[in-house]
This record gives sequence, structure tokens and C-alpha cells, in this order.
Amino acid sequence: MSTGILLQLAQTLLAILLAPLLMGWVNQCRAWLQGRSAPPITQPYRTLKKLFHKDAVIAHNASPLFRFAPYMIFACMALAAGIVPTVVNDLPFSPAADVIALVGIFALARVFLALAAMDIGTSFGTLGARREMLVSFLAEPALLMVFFTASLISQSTRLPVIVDTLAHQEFVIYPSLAFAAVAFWMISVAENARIPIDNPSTHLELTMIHEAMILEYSARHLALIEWSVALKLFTYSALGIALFLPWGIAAQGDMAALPLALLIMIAKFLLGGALLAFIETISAKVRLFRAPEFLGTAFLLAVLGMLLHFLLEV
Amino acid sequence: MSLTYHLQIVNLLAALLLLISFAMLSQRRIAGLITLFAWQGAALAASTALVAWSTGQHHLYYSAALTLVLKVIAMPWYFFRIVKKLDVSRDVEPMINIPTTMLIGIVLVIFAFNLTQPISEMSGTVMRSTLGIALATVLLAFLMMITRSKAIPQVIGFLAMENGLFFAATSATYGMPLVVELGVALDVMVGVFVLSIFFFQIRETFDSLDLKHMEKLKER
Amino acid sequence: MTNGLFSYFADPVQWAWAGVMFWLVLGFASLLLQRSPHLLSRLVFPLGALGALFIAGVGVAGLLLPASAVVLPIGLPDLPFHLRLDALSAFFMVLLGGAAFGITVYASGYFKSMAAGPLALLALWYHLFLGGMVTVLLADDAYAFMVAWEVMALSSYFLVTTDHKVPEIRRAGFLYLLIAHVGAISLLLTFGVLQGGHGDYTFDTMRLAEMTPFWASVAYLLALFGFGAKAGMVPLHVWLPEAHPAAPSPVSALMSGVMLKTAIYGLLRVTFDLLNIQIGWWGTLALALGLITALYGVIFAAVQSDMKRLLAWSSIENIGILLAAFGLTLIFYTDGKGALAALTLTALLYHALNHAFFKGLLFVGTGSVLHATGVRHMGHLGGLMRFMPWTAWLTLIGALAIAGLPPLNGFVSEWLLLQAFLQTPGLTQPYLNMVIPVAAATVALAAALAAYVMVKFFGVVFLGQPRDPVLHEAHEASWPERLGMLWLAAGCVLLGLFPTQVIGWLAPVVSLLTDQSLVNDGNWLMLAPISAERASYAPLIFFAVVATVLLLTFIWVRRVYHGRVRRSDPWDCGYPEQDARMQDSAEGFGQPIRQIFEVFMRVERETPDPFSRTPHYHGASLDKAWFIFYAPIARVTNWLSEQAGRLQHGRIQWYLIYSFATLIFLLVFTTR
Amino acid sequence: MEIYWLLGIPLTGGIFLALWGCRKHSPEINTLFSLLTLLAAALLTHRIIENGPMTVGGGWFFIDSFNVFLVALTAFVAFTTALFSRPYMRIEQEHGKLNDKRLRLYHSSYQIFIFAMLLALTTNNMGILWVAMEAATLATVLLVSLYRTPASLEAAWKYFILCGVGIALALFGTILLYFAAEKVLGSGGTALLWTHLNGVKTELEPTVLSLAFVFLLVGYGTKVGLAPLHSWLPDAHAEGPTPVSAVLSGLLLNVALYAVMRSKVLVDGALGNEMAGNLMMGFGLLSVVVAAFLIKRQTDVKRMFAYSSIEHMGLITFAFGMGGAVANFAALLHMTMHSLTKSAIFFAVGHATQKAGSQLMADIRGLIKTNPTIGWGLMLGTVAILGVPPFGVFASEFLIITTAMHDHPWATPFLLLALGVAFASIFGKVQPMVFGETESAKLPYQPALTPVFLHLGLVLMLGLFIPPYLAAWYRQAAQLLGG
Repeated sequence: MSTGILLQLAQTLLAILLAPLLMGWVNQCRAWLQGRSAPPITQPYRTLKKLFHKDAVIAHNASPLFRFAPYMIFACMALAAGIVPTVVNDLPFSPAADVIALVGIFALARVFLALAAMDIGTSFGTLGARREMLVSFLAEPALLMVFFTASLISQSTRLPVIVDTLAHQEFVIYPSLAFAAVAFWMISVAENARIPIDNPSTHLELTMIHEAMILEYSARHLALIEWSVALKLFTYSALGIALFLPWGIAAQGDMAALPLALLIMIAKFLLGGALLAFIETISAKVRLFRAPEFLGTAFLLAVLGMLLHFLLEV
Repeated sequence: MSLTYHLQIVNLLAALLLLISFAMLSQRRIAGLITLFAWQGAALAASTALVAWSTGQHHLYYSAALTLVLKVIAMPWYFFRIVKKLDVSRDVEPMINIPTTMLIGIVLVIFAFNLTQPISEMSGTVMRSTLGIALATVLLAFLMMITRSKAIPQVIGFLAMENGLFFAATSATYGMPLVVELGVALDVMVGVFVLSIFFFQIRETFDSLDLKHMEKLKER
Repeated sequence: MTNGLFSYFADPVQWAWAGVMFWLVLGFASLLLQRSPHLLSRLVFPLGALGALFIAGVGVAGLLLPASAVVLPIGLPDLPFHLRLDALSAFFMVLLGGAAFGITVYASGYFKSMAAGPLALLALWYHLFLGGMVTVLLADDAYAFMVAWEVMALSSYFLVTTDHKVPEIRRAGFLYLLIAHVGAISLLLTFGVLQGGHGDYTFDTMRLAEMTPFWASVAYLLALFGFGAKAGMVPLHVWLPEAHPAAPSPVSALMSGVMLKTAIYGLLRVTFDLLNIQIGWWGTLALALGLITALYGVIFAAVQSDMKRLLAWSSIENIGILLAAFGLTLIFYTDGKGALAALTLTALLYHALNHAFFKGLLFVGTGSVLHATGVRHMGHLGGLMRFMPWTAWLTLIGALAIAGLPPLNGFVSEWLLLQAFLQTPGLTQPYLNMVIPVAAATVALAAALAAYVMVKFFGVVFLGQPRDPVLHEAHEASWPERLGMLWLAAGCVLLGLFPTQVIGWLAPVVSLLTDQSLVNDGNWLMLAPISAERASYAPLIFFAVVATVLLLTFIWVRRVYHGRVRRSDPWDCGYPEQDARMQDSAEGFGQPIRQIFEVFMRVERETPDPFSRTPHYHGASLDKAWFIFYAPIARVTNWLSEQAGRLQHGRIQWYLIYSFATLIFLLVFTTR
Repeated sequence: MEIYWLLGIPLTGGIFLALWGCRKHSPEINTLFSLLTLLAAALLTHRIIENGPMTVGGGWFFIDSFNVFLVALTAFVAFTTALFSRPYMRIEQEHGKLNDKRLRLYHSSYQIFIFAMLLALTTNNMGILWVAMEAATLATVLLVSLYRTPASLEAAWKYFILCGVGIALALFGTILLYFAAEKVLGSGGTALLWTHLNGVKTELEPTVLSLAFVFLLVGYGTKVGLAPLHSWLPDAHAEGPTPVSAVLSGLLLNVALYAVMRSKVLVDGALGNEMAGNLMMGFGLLSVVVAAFLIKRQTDVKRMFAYSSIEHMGLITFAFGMGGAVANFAALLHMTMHSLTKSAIFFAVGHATQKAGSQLMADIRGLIKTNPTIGWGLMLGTVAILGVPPFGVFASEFLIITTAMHDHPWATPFLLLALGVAFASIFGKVQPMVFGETESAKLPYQPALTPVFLHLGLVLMLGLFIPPYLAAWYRQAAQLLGG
């Protein structure tokens, strides 16, 4: 148990620390693919450092909620990162929250971000909040459906069990999971404010969603938010890996597999990041009003996957 | 043997009653109507008296007398007075024209006879078809009330109806218990009295006894 | 072990009745106190609150003790009032008492400023309302039930029309009472079917009555109609968004939070207790209706711009979720899956309890806003968090809870419900296997939309800049109001953090209805309804982790870096002038939803022409159900009454013809 | 003995008031006589409670549990109405709508009317019953036209003619009854005595009795106000003075229905089939539905409540038609509740209209502001008559509807429809009268509200608790009617 706790803490810390690195890696790949000279992979860390050292500038009418939100969001993301098995599978926290609770955590963070965005009462803040909620109210159930498909297969909503079934039972091909995977991809793109739904690297008023919400933040608050964004990306990637290519995650309690698992994990992340960058590069941002259609498709695919499960796999 | 004579006479009177009802149905003038009403009363009284004599139901004599006094003398006279006072001489064209009314009347008579046929079969009294005739008279009077569009004819129709009932009571059942008959007579008398008050009220409010003035109360 | 503690409650049902009597006495006493408004607000309402607490206590006792019954000397000659307190009634009494306590405490502060005369009447109706609801829960025969049911409706009608000077409020009250009455008649018919004949209306005989499936279904459908009308099931919901906002806020809180649950109670009572056969398609029907209701309600909640209407619509959504849970319970139950039925029923009861607390909290929160600003339209509110922090933070808890966010209570019941949906592979009918996960998707969608709605509600009302200068004078809620809200908020938090204990208390109810109770496979802080392997949720750990991380981060940031803060104007991409009118209006925030779901609505827009000096925009999204279901009914009724009116056209000859025709017809008819 | 008091007091009262003329105190005297009548009724009731049904005066009068409670009810409502009419008619006189002559007429015929109804209730002779019914009509005709306005005259005329015709048909029915009876009982006085008839009802000739019942039903049904024979009722109730409307709605209809029921018992006995019951159910249902839809178009408040009387009479007739212990019990209960509630409503409405100087509902607004007691009286009365508990009307409707659902499910959709429409129409029209703003002044005088709240209090009490002896009556009566 104590080792369990240690592993848990270790993995969580690892996730928190490595998350900006993944962000940096994705940006680097993007730059390469777009033929730009890439920023160093550690760029995100520098940004965070810089931000933490600055003085916070806050609007006059900011309420305590505004200053409380970043910490809350960060905490939520940390918990999420702690729950998703990345290296090891046996985590004491994981009983605390299964996949449904995981969706709940993301929702909690999102709601706080949106509220904070509305707090100052600027035109962009509210606009961003509205768009974020618009994206989420379709993405959230879709994500839930993806999870449902997985948990219907594995008879459980607990991630460790799911990973166990998928990785350590004999290998079966699940068509439903294919649909779920596509849906999951679209969802995570939307949730992490990437192209084609949102573009993290612009401040074009008319198109931005995520950036519009955090316009008023600065210094350490901004840093925390940026960090939790990175963390969110990391968590989603970890989720995708855990659900769709879980092989290599160390099974419950065999320490021997750990180093290998670590390596495999890093490889997966590198691949995943590159893939994300690639897709982002080749695709163009859709108009905002198309976003619901995009996510509706994701929702449909997820539900379809679940139905397929009932048709083919039961 | 004599019974048959009475029987025939009563039947004759019954037929007369029916005939008069038809006549009333076709009568346009109010004065004529009142006269006919008086005659009907007379026929009724006669038949009642005859039944009383033939069956020895003595209390029927009273009702015969009552009929004579009320329906042959008092009321017609009273109506004539009212008509004179309020000078309402002619009735307007009835709601349904006379021939149609007659046809309907005939249908009604047949219906009434059919209806009372099974009952008359078992009737223990001397009369067989009188009940049918009584019912026919009632229905014809009803029809008349429907077709007339002035107050007085309607009331006369009402009283003619009463006549039919009386005839039923006397001829078909040898008369109701006396108390009842007295009560009925009292009611009729009071009714006529109330009516006459009405005539004057209506007259002074609408200065006419035409019922078409009295169609204000309705759902709009 | 707690049995010993409550053993000196000789007979809970009598205590409950005593509580009701206490309320009635209080109500009529308040009529005598007309002269002194202070006593009314400072004495009567707190006493009423104590009564509520007492009722809640009795409910707890009823959960722990065996069912007890009593027969009162009032009622019909052959049918005195039968009262009975079993686990089901007891649970709903806990719900009622718990929510009503907070709301009534709040009310004692809320009605301070009211004139004496109206206040006395209001106090009377208020306590009659409470008493009526408890009696509904206690009633054990049809007559007592109906009397209590209608007393509840009538008193709440008079509460809704407290401010009867306003025509809209009168209209709302009328609509409410009308639909309530029609529903009540259909309940009468239900009992007519259930009764054993020869005028025996006690529930005991109904329980014994043997029914053919046909008549049982008739009874069920009538009950579904009657209770659905009270609960606000689509399409019988039209009164709800009118009536709940019209009432004074504590009353809205009671109606939304508690009264709607009495309908759910009745549905459970009739379906699982009185009817002794259940049929599968009943469940499917209820499930479908529930899902439609939930989605419909939340969509319309998203496009409202009046804060109380928004909450009312969200109540419809929650009722929909409850109905769906009810349907699913029926499906599992009729399929012989007792354990799963128990799970779903637990979710249902849990959600009912939660809704009582957070909806009550939100409604009283809007009440304080209304008092402070006198504005109900969200387009004129905003930025109140700075003027009334207590109200704001407490309402935030309610908002997060109703949005189904962990670790608050709303999430627990949703979690349980979704778990239940995931268990469908156990079902025997294949088509249900497939349909039900899709239903789960709908529930998830509704939940996500609820989050949208709550962000809109809280953000527009409490955050941002005040949209109206008068808001700067907004004052914080009075102490009794704060206490009431505090109680309800505490309920939301505790119900969220200790689900295992709550489920333990629900066990007797569940086993009463489904002959099975939910076994918690986890330990005291881990909720694992089916098995720890399948699913688990430990809100305490969850909360602890979030809290620690939050604290650690905070301390770390403060320690390692300086905490300097500079205040300035908002940046907002450097736009020069900032104006409160530049924020999203309530309509604006709902616009995307309206765009997506326009099919359900009749949208009325008047957009300003580009050259007008004083541009004015007005947009309203009307409920299409009204035009689809109710307008035709009204038209048909009018037409019929016109036809009937023609009978009565004043000519006496025609009247005579009627009599004549009737006579002839009958003569022909009888002699044949 | 009490029976003679019961009948003698109102008769003498009528004659006395006619001769005494309209002095200063005639309203009080009117009230006094009504009070005495009530006392006599109370004594009689007590007697009946003591030693059961009895025939008095050589079998001319017959009191059993069925009519004794109607007697008590009639006497009671007559008394409260007299109480109400005292200030009400005074005001009417001050407004110059009435002169002394008419007030004298009013008072004397009020007493006569009461006498006629009591006679109809207590007599044992079907013939006398008819006579009394006719007398009641005649007594009220002139009351309806008391104001001598064109409208009131028209109403009175229609009332007279239609009810006259109806009652004439009833007489024919009675004759047929006698015709059938004399074969069994022999001709003479006893052949029309209900007790005797009831004794031999199984031997009576079925064909004749079925024919007789049609005439009796159409005849007395006209006075009950069953659709489609109801046309006179709204006019008569709306145009007469409010106290008269109250007694017409509250009492006369009951008496007429009583007559129908007396004959139904005989016919059921003779035919041994459901014919009578089915006819009554049909009429009742039709009346309920038609009345409900007619209520919807009313603008005149008294007219509206007149239609509501038709609706409730239809409901009662329907219940009697269903027969059986529960239904009859419910119907009797509903008779009581309806007359108490409806008269109370008319009292409240009377004051309201008097204040507004108009019977149009559009002219009556915000009563609760101008006179809270009247406002609440009207509101609660309306709620009660609409069958909302805890008022007693609900108790009977509860029994009726549930029984209907159990025994005759086909009828319930109509009931549901009609009750819903009636509720919507009446409540939707009353609500703005009671609630809302108004600029009209307060009522200048103290209205007689004791009757209103006395009645409503009774109705409320009976909704929650029916005294055992009352219940016992109802049960016996229900038995008597073939329960």
C-alpha cells in the first residue's frame, strides 16, 4: 500500500512536471512541420518562470472568485493527472474517482474558468465563456459515451480495470473502440482548444475561445492556468493511450516492468504529440458555428460505437 | 245494454274533443280560439258527467261541475274581457303554416294511439281508446303552444292541454281522488289569475302581447 | 443501534400528525396576530421552522422504526382518515422537513418588510401548505390523500397569487390551479379503478385488489397523467414556468424543491405499492417521457432571461431526470433485476433529496437578489458578488451542485444514475439493451446543458459589471436569510461528501419497494454500489486531494514567489472604453442554444433598424408545446361552447320544441 | 303534530304578510316565521331520529329519513335566506327598485313558496305532490318578475310556460300511475298514497309504469333543470331578486328531484330493470356536459351560477341513476352540499352585484379590496362549489366519480371533460372579480354575511366530519332508494 501511495505521488508529480514538456514538444513539431525554426523544447518552462516572477495585474472590479479560480483549476487538473494510469496501473487514488468522476473533474475546472472569465465583465470574457460552454456541452457527453463504450467492454468504469482488461487480457479486436477512438480524438482536440476548433496561438478576437477567457489574467495566475492547460493536454493524451493503446503500462504491482513502462510511455507521448502537431498543421480552423456540427459528429460517433458494441461484441 | 249507449256517446264526445283540438290548431283568430276552448270544456264536462252517471262515481259530478264553471263559463268570459281590454284581435301567422301543422297533428294522433294501444287493451274501464284520445289532445295542445307566437293563444293551448289531462283522468280512470282534483282545479285557477296579471304587465312593458319581443334572454 | 435512541418515540405517525396540527394551529393563530407584523415574522415563521425540523426528525425515526398507522376520527362516515408512516413516507418527510426548515428560517427574514394583513394570510396559507404536504405523505386512504393533495394545491395557489394585483400573476395562478385540478380528477379516476368497489377506499384493500393487466395499465396511465400534471412532466408542464416565478421566493423554493417531489412520491406509491402487478412498457413510457422532459426543460432554461423562470425550467429538467430514473427502475424491476432496480431507485431518491436542497437554495438566493434589487430580469443584474458576497458564495454552491459537479451532491445522484444505465446488458429484452445507453447519452447531455445554464445564471447575475447603476445600492441579505441559505448549502455539501451514509438511510425505503436493498461494496468513505471492481467513487478522498493540492500550490506560490498585486482597468484586448452593456446579455448567452434547438421554440425577435437613434432589441423564445397542445384544446372548447350556446337562443317556441322532442324521443325509446 | 306546525306556520305567515301589508317590520316578521318553521322542522327531525319513519294524518303525510333531511335542509336554508334578504331587500327598496306593494308580494309569496315545498316534501300522496309542485311554481313566478323589467318579465313568462307544460306532463304521468295503481289498490284515495304504492310496487303494470315514468321524468325533470329541458332555468335564476335565486337554486331543484326519485323507486320496483336508472344517467350526463360548455360563455354572474346549478343537478341525477348504496349516499350528500354552497354563493354575489350596481362580471372587480369578507366569501364559495377539498362538495364528488369509474367507466371521460371545463370557466371568471385592483369605494353598509359563512362553515365541516346520525339518515335514505 505504502509503495502504492509512493507510486501514486511519483506519477502525479511526474505528470505535473512533464506536462509542459509535452506542450513544448508539440509546438516544436508544429514549427518543424511548418518550416519555422523551432523554439527550444523547454520554452514552456521559461514562460512559466517568467510569469511567476511578474507582478499580478488585476482589474479593479475583480472578485475573490477571479483569484481563486486558477488554483482550483490547477488542483482539478492535478487530480485528473493523478487518476489516469500512465506508467503504473495500480493507483490508490483511482478508486476515488472513476471515468464519470473524471469527466466531472474536467467539468468543474471548466466551469470555474468560465465563471472567472465572466467575473471582470469584459465583452471578450463573456464571449469566451459562452463559446467554451457551447463547446463543452456537446463534448462532455460525447466523452462520457466514449468512456461508456470502454467500460461496457471491461464491465467497469474504473480506469485501472479498463486498462487491465484491454492490456493484460488476451488480445481482442473491438470495432466499437475504433469509433470511440475517432470520437475521442475529436473531443480532445476541442477540449484542449486546438485547431480545428480553437487556435491556441492567436488572439484573433472573433475566433478565439480559450484565449478570450484568460485575457484578464496575468503573472502567476496566468502561469497556473497555462500550466493546467498543459496538464490537461497531458492527461487527455494519457487517457487516449490508456484507452486505445494501453500495452506496456505496468500491471498491478510488478516493479520489474516499471523502467520499460516508463520508456514505452515516453515513446507513446512523443508519437502522440507529433501526430497532434501533424494533424493540426494539415487541418484548418472551422468557423465557430461549425463547431457544434463537429462535436455533434463526435457525439454521434461515440454513441454509434456503443451501439456497435451491443451489435457485435455482446 | 245502456252502457253501450253511454260508451258510444262518450266515444263521440272524445272524438269531438279531438276534432276541436284540430280546429284550435287551425284557428287563427283569438276570439274563435276562445270559443273553441269553451266548447272543448263543454264536451269535457259532458263526458265527465256521463261517466259519473254511468259508473255512479259521484265525486265525478263535482269535477264535471267544476269544469263547467271554470272552463266553459269563467275562463272564456275572462279571456274575452282581457282581449277586449288589451284589444289584441288577430293572431299573426303561426310559426309553421297551417297545413303542415295539421299533417304533424295527424301523425301525432296515430303515434298517441299506437302508444296507448297496449294499455287500452288491459284497461278495466268502460272506455277503450279514450286514453289514446286524451294523449292525442295533450300532444296537439303542445303542438299548438309551439306554433303560436302570441301570449294568449299559448295560454289557451296550455289550458287545452289541461283539458286533455282532465279527460284522461275522468274517462280512463274514473277520476282522481277528489282532493287531488280540487287541488288541480285550484292550481289552474291561480295559474290563470297569475297569467292575467302577466298579460297586463307584459302589455304595459312591451305594449303588445307578441312573444317576439321576449327573445332578449339568450346566449350571445 | 440507533433503534435504542429512538425507541421512546411510541408511534412516529402520531408525532407526525401532531406536527401537522402544530402547523395548522400556527397558521390560524397568525390570523389573530394581524396587528403585529413583527411577531408574525419573528415568532410564527421560526416556530414553523422548528416544526419542519421536528417533522424531519420524525421522518428519521420512521426510517428506523417499523411502519405505524393510525385512524383519525375525521373524514367520511365509512372512511375515516387513515394515516400510515412507512419508510417511503418517512424518507419524503425527511426531505420535506430538511428543505422546509432552511426555507422557513429564510422566510422569517424575507417577509420582514411585508404589511401585516397580507402577511397573516400568507402565514396561514404557508403553514397549511406545509401541513397539506405532510398529510399527503401520511395518507393511507384515497379520501385523505385527495383532501390533502387538494389542500396542498389550493394553499399553494393562494401563495402564488399573494401579489394578485399583477394580471400575469393572476393568470399564472389560474393556470396552475386549473391543471392541478384536472390532474386531481384523473387521480380520482385512478383511485376509482383501484378501489375494491362498494366504497372501500383504504390503501390496504387496494393493495389486496387483484387487477387484470388492462385495468392496472389504465390506473397507471391515469396516475402518470395526474402526478405528471403536478410534477410538470412535458407536455403538462406549462403552468410550472408561470407559477413558480410568480410566487414569493420562499414559496417558489418550497414548490420547486418539495411539492414536486410529492408527485414523485405518489407515483412511487401507486406504482410499486398499491398496484400489485407492474408491466414492462410502463417503465419504457416513463423513461421516454422523462428524457423528453429533461431535455426540454434544460433547453428552455438555457434561453430564459428571467432568473426565476430559468430556475423553474431547470426544475422541469430535474423532474425529467427523476421520471427517467423511475422508468428505469420499473424496467429493471419488471425484468426481475431486483438489485439493479434497487440501484436505480436509490439514485432516484437521492436525486429527489438533492434537488430539494439545491433548488431551494437557488430560489431563496434569487429571493435575496430580488429583495436587494427589485429586479428579476437578468438583463438588469450583474456584479452582485461584490455587494452581497454571502448570497453569492452560497448560491454558487447551489449552482455547482445542480450542475452536477463533484464533490457536491448533484454529482452523486447523477453518478449513481449513470452507473445504473451502464448495467443494462443484464436486461433480457435486446432492444432495451441498446436503447437505454442512448438514453444515458441524453441524460449526460442534459447534465452538460445544466452546467451551461448554471454558468449563465451565476455569471450573469453575480459576476461581471452591474448592468444597472441602481445595483450599486444592493444590500446583503438579512441574517435569518443567510442562516437559511447556509443550512441548505450545508445540506448540498454534506449530501455530496457522505453518500455511503445517506445510502444506508435509504436502504429501508429501497427494500420496501423493490424487496432488495443496495449493498455498498466499498468502505465508509468509498461508494461502490455494485462491486468495488465495477465502479467506485470516494468524494471525501476526492475533496481531500483537491483541497491539499490547492493548498500546497497556494503556499508554494506564496512562499517561492512574492504575492504582489497591482490593480488597474480591465485590459480586454486594449479596447479603450469599457461599458457594462458590452457584456453578454442573458439572451446573448442563451443564443447558441436557441440556434441549435430552435425546432422546439417559437422565437419572436424584433431587431432594431440600423438607423434608429435608440436601438432596441427584443427576443423571446416561446414554448411550442403551448401552441401544439393547449391552443387547439382551447379552440375546440370555444367551438363546442358556441354550439352549446346556440341551443339557448331565446325563442320560447324552440324551448317548447326541445321538451316536445325529448318527450317523443323517450316515448319511442321506451316503448321499443 | 309537528308536521302541522311545519306546514301551518309558513301558510299563516304567507297569509298574514299578505294582509299585514308592507309595514316597517315585515322583513323581521318574515324572518321570524322562517325561524319558527325551522324550529318546527327541528322538532320533526328530532321526532324522526327518536322513533323512525312515520305516517301522519291518516296516511296523508309520510316522513322517512329520505325527506326529513330535505325538510330540515329546506327549513334551514329558507331561514338563512330570510336573514340575508332582510338587509338586501331594504337596500333594493332604497335604490328604488321596489315599492311597498311588491315587497308585500315578495314576503307573502316567499312564505307560500316555502309552504308549497314543505308540503311537496312531506305529503304521501303523489297527486298532492304534483299540486304542491305546481303551487311552488306559481308562487315563484311573480317573484321572478318582481322587478318588472322587460328581462325579468320575459324570464318569468318562460319560467311559467315551460314549467307549466312540464308539470302538466307530470300530471299525465301521475294519472297513468293512478291508472296502474287502481287495478291493484282499487280506486279511491289510497291508490295514490306512496306508502301503499311502495307496498305493491312489484304488482304494478310495467308497461304503464314505464310510460308513466317517462312523463314524470320529463315533467319534474323540467323543474330539476335537466338538459335539454333546462332552458328556463338560467333566465329565471338570473333575473329574479337574489334571495329568490338562492332558494330556487338551493331548494326548488332539490324538491323536484325528490319527486323524480319517489317515482323512480316505484318504477324500479315494477319494472325490475335498469330503465329508469339509465334514463337518469343519460339526462344527468347530458346536463353536466351541456351546462359546463354553456358556463364558458357567461358574462352575467348570476346566470353563470345558475348554469352551475344545472351542472350539479345533472351530477346528482347521474349518481341517483347509477344507484347502489354508495352512489345514492353520494347523491344525497351532494344535494345537501350543493344547496348550502350555492345559496351561500348567491348571498355573496347578491351583495357584490348590489354594490357594483350590475350583474356583469366585467363590472365587478377587486372585491377583496373593497370588501374582504364578501371577496373571501365568494372565493371560498366558488372553490367549494368547484369541488375542491376540504369542502364537502368534494366529498360527494369523490364518491360519485370513483364509483362511476368503477361501475360505468364509459361515463368518466365526459365527467372529466365537463368538470374540467366548468372549473376553468367559473374560476377564470371569478378570480378577477375577487382579486385585482379596483377604484370602486367600500361597501356603504354592513352586509349580512352570517348566512354566507354559516353555510360555508357547515360545508367545510361536513367535508371533514359527518355527524353519525346524519350519516345514518343518508344510509337509510340510500337503502330506501334501492341501495
